[in-house]
Amino acid sequence: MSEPALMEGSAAIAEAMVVAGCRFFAGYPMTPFTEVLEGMAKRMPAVGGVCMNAESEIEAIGMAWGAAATGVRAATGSTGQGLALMQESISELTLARVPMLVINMARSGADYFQATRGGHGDSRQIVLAPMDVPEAVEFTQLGLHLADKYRNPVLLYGDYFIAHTYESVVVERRDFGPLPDKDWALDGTSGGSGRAKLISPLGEVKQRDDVGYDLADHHAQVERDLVAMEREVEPLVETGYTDDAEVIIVAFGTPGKFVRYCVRELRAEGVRVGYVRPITLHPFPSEAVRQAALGAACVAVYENSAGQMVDDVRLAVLGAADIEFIGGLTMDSSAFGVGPEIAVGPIRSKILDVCRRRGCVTEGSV
Amino acid sequence: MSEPALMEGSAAIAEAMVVAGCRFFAGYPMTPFTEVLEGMAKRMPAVGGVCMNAESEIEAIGMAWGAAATGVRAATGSTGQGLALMQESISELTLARVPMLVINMARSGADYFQATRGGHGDSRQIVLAPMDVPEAVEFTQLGLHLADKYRNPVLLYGDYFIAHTYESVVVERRDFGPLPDKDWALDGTSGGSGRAKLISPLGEVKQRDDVGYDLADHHAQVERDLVAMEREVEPLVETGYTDDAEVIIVAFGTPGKFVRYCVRELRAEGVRVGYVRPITLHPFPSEAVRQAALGAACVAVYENSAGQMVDDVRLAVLGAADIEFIGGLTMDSSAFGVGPEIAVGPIRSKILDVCRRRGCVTEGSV
Amino acid sequence: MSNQPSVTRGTLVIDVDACKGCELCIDACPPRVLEMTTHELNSRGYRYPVLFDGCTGCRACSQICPDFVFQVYKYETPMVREPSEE
Amino acid sequence: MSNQPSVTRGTLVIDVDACKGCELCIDACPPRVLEMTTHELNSRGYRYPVLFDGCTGCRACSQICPDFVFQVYKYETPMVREPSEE
Amino acid sequence: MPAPDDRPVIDTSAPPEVPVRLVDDFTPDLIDVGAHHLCPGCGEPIAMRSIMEVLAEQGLMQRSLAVFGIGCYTAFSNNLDCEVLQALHGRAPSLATGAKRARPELVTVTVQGDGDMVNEGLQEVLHAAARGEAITCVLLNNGVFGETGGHMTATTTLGQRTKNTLEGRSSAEHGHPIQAASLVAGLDGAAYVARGAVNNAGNVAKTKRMVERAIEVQLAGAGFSFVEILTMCPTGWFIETVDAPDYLADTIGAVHVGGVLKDTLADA
Amino acid sequence: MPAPDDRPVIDTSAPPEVPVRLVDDFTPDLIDVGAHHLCPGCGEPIAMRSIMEVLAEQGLMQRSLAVFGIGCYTAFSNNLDCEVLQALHGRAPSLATGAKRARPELVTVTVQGDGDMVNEGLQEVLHAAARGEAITCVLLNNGVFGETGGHMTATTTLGQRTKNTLEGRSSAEHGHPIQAASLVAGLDGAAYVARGAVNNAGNVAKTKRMVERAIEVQLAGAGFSFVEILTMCPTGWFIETVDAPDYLADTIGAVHVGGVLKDTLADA
Amino acid sequence: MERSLMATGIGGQGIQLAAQVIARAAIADGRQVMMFGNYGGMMRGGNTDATLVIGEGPIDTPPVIAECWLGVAMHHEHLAPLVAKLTPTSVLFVNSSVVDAAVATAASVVPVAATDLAVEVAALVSASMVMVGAVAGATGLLSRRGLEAGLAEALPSYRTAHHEINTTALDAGFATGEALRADHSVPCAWEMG
Amino acid sequence: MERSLMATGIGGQGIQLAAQVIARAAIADGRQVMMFGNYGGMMRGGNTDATLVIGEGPIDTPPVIAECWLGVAMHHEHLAPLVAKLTPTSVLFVNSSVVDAAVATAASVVPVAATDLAVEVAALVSASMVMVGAVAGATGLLSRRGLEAGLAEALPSYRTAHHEINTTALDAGFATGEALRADHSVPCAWEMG
Ligand SMILES: Cc1ncc(C[n+]2csc(CCOP(=O)(O)OP(=O)(O)O)c2C)c(N)n1
Ligand SMILES: Cc1ncc(C[n+]2csc(CCOP(=O)(O)OP(=O)(O)O)c2C)c(N)n1
Ligand code: SF4
Ligand code: SF4
Ligand code: SF4
Ligand code: SF4
Ligand code: SF4
Ligand code: SF4
Ligand SMILES: [Mg+2]
Ligand SMILES: [Mg+2]
Repeated sequence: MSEPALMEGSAAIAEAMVVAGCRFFAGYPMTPFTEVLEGMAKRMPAVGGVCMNAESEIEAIGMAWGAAATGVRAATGSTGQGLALMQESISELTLARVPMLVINMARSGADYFQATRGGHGDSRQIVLAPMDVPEAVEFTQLGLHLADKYRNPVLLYGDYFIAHTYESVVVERRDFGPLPDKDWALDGTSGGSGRAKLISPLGEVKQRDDVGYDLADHHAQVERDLVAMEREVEPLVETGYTDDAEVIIVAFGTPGKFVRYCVRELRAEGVRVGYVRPITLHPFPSEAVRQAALGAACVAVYENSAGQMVDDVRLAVLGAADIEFIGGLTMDSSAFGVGPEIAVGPIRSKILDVCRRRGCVTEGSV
Repeated sequence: MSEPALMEGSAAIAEAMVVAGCRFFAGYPMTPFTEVLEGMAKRMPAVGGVCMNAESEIEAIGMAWGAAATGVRAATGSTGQGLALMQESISELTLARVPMLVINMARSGADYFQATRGGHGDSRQIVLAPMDVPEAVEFTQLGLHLADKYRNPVLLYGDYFIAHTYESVVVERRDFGPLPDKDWALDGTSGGSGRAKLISPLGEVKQRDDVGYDLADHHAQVERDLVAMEREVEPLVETGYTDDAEVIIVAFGTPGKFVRYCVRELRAEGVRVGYVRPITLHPFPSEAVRQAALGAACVAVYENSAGQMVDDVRLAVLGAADIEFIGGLTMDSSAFGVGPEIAVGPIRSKILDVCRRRGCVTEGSV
Repeated sequence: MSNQPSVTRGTLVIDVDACKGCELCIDACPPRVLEMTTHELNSRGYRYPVLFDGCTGCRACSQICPDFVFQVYKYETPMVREPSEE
Repeated sequence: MSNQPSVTRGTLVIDVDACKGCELCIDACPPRVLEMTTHELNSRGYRYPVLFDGCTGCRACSQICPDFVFQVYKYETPMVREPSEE
Repeated sequence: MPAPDDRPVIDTSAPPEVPVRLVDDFTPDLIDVGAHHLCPGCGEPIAMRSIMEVLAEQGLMQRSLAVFGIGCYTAFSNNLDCEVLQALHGRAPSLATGAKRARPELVTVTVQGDGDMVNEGLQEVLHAAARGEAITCVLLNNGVFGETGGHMTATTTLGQRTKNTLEGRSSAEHGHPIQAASLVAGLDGAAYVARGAVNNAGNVAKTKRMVERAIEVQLAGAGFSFVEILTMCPTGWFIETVDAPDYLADTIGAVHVGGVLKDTLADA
Repeated sequence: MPAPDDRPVIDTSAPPEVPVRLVDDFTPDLIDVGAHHLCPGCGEPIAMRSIMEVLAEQGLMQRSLAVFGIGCYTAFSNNLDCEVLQALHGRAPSLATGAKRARPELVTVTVQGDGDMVNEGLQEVLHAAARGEAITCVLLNNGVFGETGGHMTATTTLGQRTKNTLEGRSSAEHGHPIQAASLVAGLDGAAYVARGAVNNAGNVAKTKRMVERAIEVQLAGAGFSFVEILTMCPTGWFIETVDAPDYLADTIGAVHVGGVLKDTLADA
Repeated sequence: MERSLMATGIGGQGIQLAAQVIARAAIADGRQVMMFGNYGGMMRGGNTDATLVIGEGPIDTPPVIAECWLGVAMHHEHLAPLVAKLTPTSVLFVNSSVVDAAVATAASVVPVAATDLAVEVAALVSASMVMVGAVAGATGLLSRRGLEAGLAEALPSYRTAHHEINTTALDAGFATGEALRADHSVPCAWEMG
Repeated sequence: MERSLMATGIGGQGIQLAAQVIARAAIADGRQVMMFGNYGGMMRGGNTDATLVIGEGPIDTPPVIAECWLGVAMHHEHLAPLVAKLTPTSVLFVNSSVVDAAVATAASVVPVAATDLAVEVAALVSASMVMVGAVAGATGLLSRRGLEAGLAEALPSYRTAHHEINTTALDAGFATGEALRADHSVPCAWEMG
């Protein structure tokens, strides 16, 4: 599909999975993830894939786990609470080295901690946070690629906006380079060979003497792999006007798009403000944030939450500039929809406020 | 019971719950939480309480939720994976404002992130980390007290050592001051009054017009309460030799006890090293860590994990001193037991190593 | 029906604005004395039921109405209306 | 039993050191030709079964042994031992 | 049928002036606020009314606890004048268990939908039933996730069209419906199990008697009691409100057949 | 019985020199390493042997997948020469579902204990059964959480003493046991359901035939197949290994009665 | 040039479908669109609204518009968020069958008896289609041909039974709108080519 | 004075029970104890070990001891962690029925045929009790009266059936130990009062 078409974000994400070769999906309805599931239920049969209306989130991720273990590109997802239920599995998928895309459709921005540090143990996953539908289409595909590359789950951090915004998008297969063979995938054929395959969070080496699983060994190996992954993955980030900015605004996801819009407006009006939009939430683009902060007087963080990513920003900046949190949780009465503060007006005035306090609004401008 | 008796940590925790008036417990076996459950199964009937052999972790926390909502002191618990399964409930208990003690018996120290930032949304809980059985007895009781005080779950972060160490302890009821009445507790009697009580994560105000729940309102209220709680709770911490230390070692829980032992030994040998042992992991004793760091050249963090609390240490120190991570995951082949590195010898030499590199080992000493 | 004297044992209060126009009450009423308006809409834009003679006070309507639109009364003395009255 | 000629249709290889001494094989053996040692222990400190004449090669022991101690063979020609041989 | 205009419309704006007796109020005593956002023709408020009526009529207003699941009916958890404990999706039976064990004098009733109970939390209700918890669990079964938009649940009948089984549920692809009440009835701890419906006034009355009986069983300490209630969901079924009662009878009602499945108190 | 000393002990250290035919090897083809850390007298390895024998004998060595739960039997998940997918506690049926749907040619067998399947993951297996997944689920039922130390599970029979029901399971306090196979048999998607045991050689043979049949049903695409196998757990039962087979028959076997509960392929 | 719209109502009133029709009609007319639908997922019948930006070129603004050129109020509940986005030059179409047309707002108000008209010509449920037709007819925002294409695309397959009703409603609305256009308080959406 | 001990074996060998008996016996003897049992929870029959510190006053060391005064090896599997904690002055008791008594270690080795003795006088399962008795008898670490009290307290209620077997085993071990005491390579636990 190379003609732009009007697609709802959820449908576009589903379509992106299709073109990226995802052929197994399982999910359980929960706003704003529901429509992704509907999209997959509609698309999978047509392309010879499977979409399971799983009976719960835990069963959904279990099904995707089973499918992924056979080498099929597989995905699941949910929103905050449903993802909480999947946490045990997400962490253990890292230990089992099973690739998977997990569509994390947050209701607000307040699931950052869960997405980046939610699991038990030391397991960690790459988290990609698009800001709009076209980016969601790209990062859905990238997520599937990275999952396969590192044999690890990848989270796509979307939100209510991305789920429900219709935009004209082109959904085309993206090529992110070659991938290693899935020689570990289960298909039954290695049975009886003396080297039958095993996929297990307890270890991947078949016992050859009688010691059983050695979890110490296995955890150490996985830890090495994670460190290698975190070193290898180039953190993705978008920056704007950071060179001479006195105030830097950091925001991710859809709020990052609002911030970018406001910062551009304010720049046009002569305010010395810039922005950094982390795209990989893990690994966090600390270097880019730190570079942007170095010349600035203040780094202000906007999040639709009580402040979660702000910790990662502080860890990146480490005192090199003042940090202010200018976000806050905003939601409508149903907790699904759009809060009154997530709009150009309120965000602009919060940014302007910091800028005024930091003296980077020239008299007469704005 | 005021005579010291030899008790296994798990049994002591159970006994501490008993004397603190906990009368409902539900759990599902998982090493090293299992013995706490066994202890409660043995003790509850004798004191007129209830211990449920719940069929799963999710059901366990649900049962405790129901009991706690009726005003009974209630507790549950598990270990890393089981707690991951309980995450949805833990976060939502904060929104429902239901007090509960959650016994978080970690298999290693690697569940720090999950314990302090594991849930969805902005919900957070107080986390108490004892270093040995006597402290476990005290903080179990404090945990039940704080849960009632703030109508919020509290996590007691224990580990394999605390579960399985037998020590001579005195388990006596501790008084932490008065508590507000549980006038919110459900007992049926408010039915038909026009003001029947409601306990719900969606809001606690009964609908008086036809707008339904206002979650925006409710979340804002809970957030205010959490901020107040975090401001009010005095972070607990133990420090030693920090005044003139050139190197500060930060460690929590049982590893904190090892570190204290080693630091004392090294002090006796003339090494200018000190320690900080955070006891409340949330709220984190940032001020104490920062104060200790100010005069030091280096703050070294020891954890039995790939490094999780180290983030909180960095956030506390914010560049005021160098941070080194000297821990690492160590476990035995079963992943339950004790890894080779968690012992006085290896920990001492790691500490000594930093001290040498930082030049605070005087020639001839050690 | 209209040629016999109609006995009315019950009556209703209808909270018209609470109605969402689902029409479940219409079929539920055994003597079929409820009918939906055809043109009038309530303040929420829904058609709603009106009552004709012959209610028995059986509570079928109030028991089935999902929107709690009905209050049902029974007359201490049944009302009888002759067909000529029409 | 010992007064009749004993026919032995099968035999075993017993991996003595794999045995954990549970004795499930003893009751399982239809002709009861397996018995536990009374004094000898294997390298893990467990008593273990020994075989006497009369095995039928029925596989009951190998099918029930939780520790995979047995290999069962059938003689191409059954072995007959006269009672006098004892 | 005579045209409405040839008969006088009765004034129903206020109670009549002549002596009358109120036989049914807008809402029963334990429903505080009748207004709600559920769809026109939804069967759930009807079931809710029955449950609350039973509690009030049996004089249990001041010792009852309703534990709610998450579904459209959740809208009622803050509309009631009965004490309410709101559970997470699927978890009501465990919360009810904890509450009941902690305060055995509480008459404890859960209200869950089919998505909540038979999908997300199937094992919760089965475990509670096997344990013989002295609670009453009510299943509002409409064969769909109403709230999230009408998707298939574990009770959806074969051939039923839902948002994500657009060609109708096929056993090959989506499996067979679970008959919740039958499953529960098979467990030893379950003392009373029945299935009713609210698609017409007669069924509403029958269902109410089932709820009554379930509460009696709970009060008698005889074990776990369970009432499944088939409810209309015209929105999730994508049909007109007036067609919903018959649709219920013809589709889900034909598979999830009504009646009392088990009553050990009566049998004993 | 004659004293052992008056009869010659046969040399069993090596195969005999005369012509023989190997009729049973130490382990079947699909068990790679026989040594394991399970307790003396444990019934689980016996069941494991049967399952692996069936797969090998039916010529499925190169198209089989075993999905393991978490319990003592997990020790086998890396001892086999059959492809293995290790699940988290309770989740094996979902993993098996995903694997089977993704590769329908795989003969997929789950192995779970009673704690794993009937406690933690009860709804997983029921949902899979209702869906009629073309997989075979095997339940190793010993009525306890063997691995964590012998605590009560949802299948523990009344009166049975476990680590946390020291006075024996009482229905009033701990509820009634769940008869897993019966529950599964009640679901429409379940095509074959049987319950066997490994407490004596006869039962081992019968049980093996049940596993055989279950695999046949799976291969025939007739639906979900299920074999419950009662296994000894002398450690968790706190009894001697030699007493365990009778204890099994007298306690859990008396409640969880053996036999074929359902076979739609035969019925059809 | 970009035109931003916002429509509000209560759940089940077809706001989302109306927005779909507008969006797809605009695309059929050769324009580009960003549309954002906001509907409570947990409570039935909660508030629902939709915002649209229609432009002659690519659209790069965030999904919540700061102010709107044209508003549509189908119901008086949840009107506040819409009113907040109106400027003195905005125009507000109200469903005068339900909403008091005398809404206090800076913008000029255009009453359309959408519900009445819907009941009259088609069915109650198609009130929002009447309104879409009226907006198009009055402002020229969407062509009549565009509307037809938009409706065809927007109706989910399981709702095609409703196609006829909706077409009738759209047409009736369009006619009403065109009649309104005579009144000069209704602005013209695009420079006429 | 503090005496640190470590005992290792494989699961099911009664290491934890042995440690319990020692700990409770020491308390009965009026001393204080910290004891730490390490047993794999997931795999049956995995390694298991226990460390104890017995002191005349309160004990403030962490639960994993750095080195041990006395070691007990019931099985040759998982011996390494124990060997690592032995110093040249440590003494190592080995179950010579199972473990090759010639274990290479800096410490002096005391062989006790615990399993053989257990089978002989009581039952296989009580080998560890034999060993506890032998350690007590040889070193004077625990009194005979203390051992009895310790066993009574340590046996879980569902295991009291085993009481007699264990007492017999303890006694046999104690006697063996006392005999060993003649041999001067066995150190004395406490200064004799
Ligand atoms: C853990 C979790 N998963 C998913 C949801 C989303 N959700 C809310 S209501 C609902 C469906 C409810 O269906 P049912 O119980 O049948 O009630 P109905 O809406 O049909 O009345 C779902 C899936 C949730 N709230 N929590
Ligand atoms: C989520 C989770 N909860 C608890 C455990 C701990 N656990 C491991 S095995 C087991 C019991 C297994 O019992 P069962 O399945 O009956 O197997 P058995 O040991 O009896 O063979 C438990 C509770 C776990 N691994 N994961
Ligand atoms: S049943 Fe109630 S809501 Fe439905 S039409 Fe009748 S009065 Fe209105
Ligand atoms: S009370 Fe009965 S007779 Fe009267 S209107 Fe209602 S349903 Fe009809
Ligand atoms: S059944 Fe096996 S393990 Fe048990 S005694 Fe016989 S040979 Fe040994
Ligand atoms: S093969 Fe049969 S007869 Fe021979 S020893 Fe084994 S059980 Fe006994
Ligand atoms: S979606 Fe269905 S269940 Fe939900 S309120 Fe509407 S009709 Fe009722
Ligand atoms: S505890 Fe029971 S199930 Fe586990 S290995 Fe031992 S005997 Fe087998
Ligand atoms: Mg439903
Ligand atoms: Mg078991």
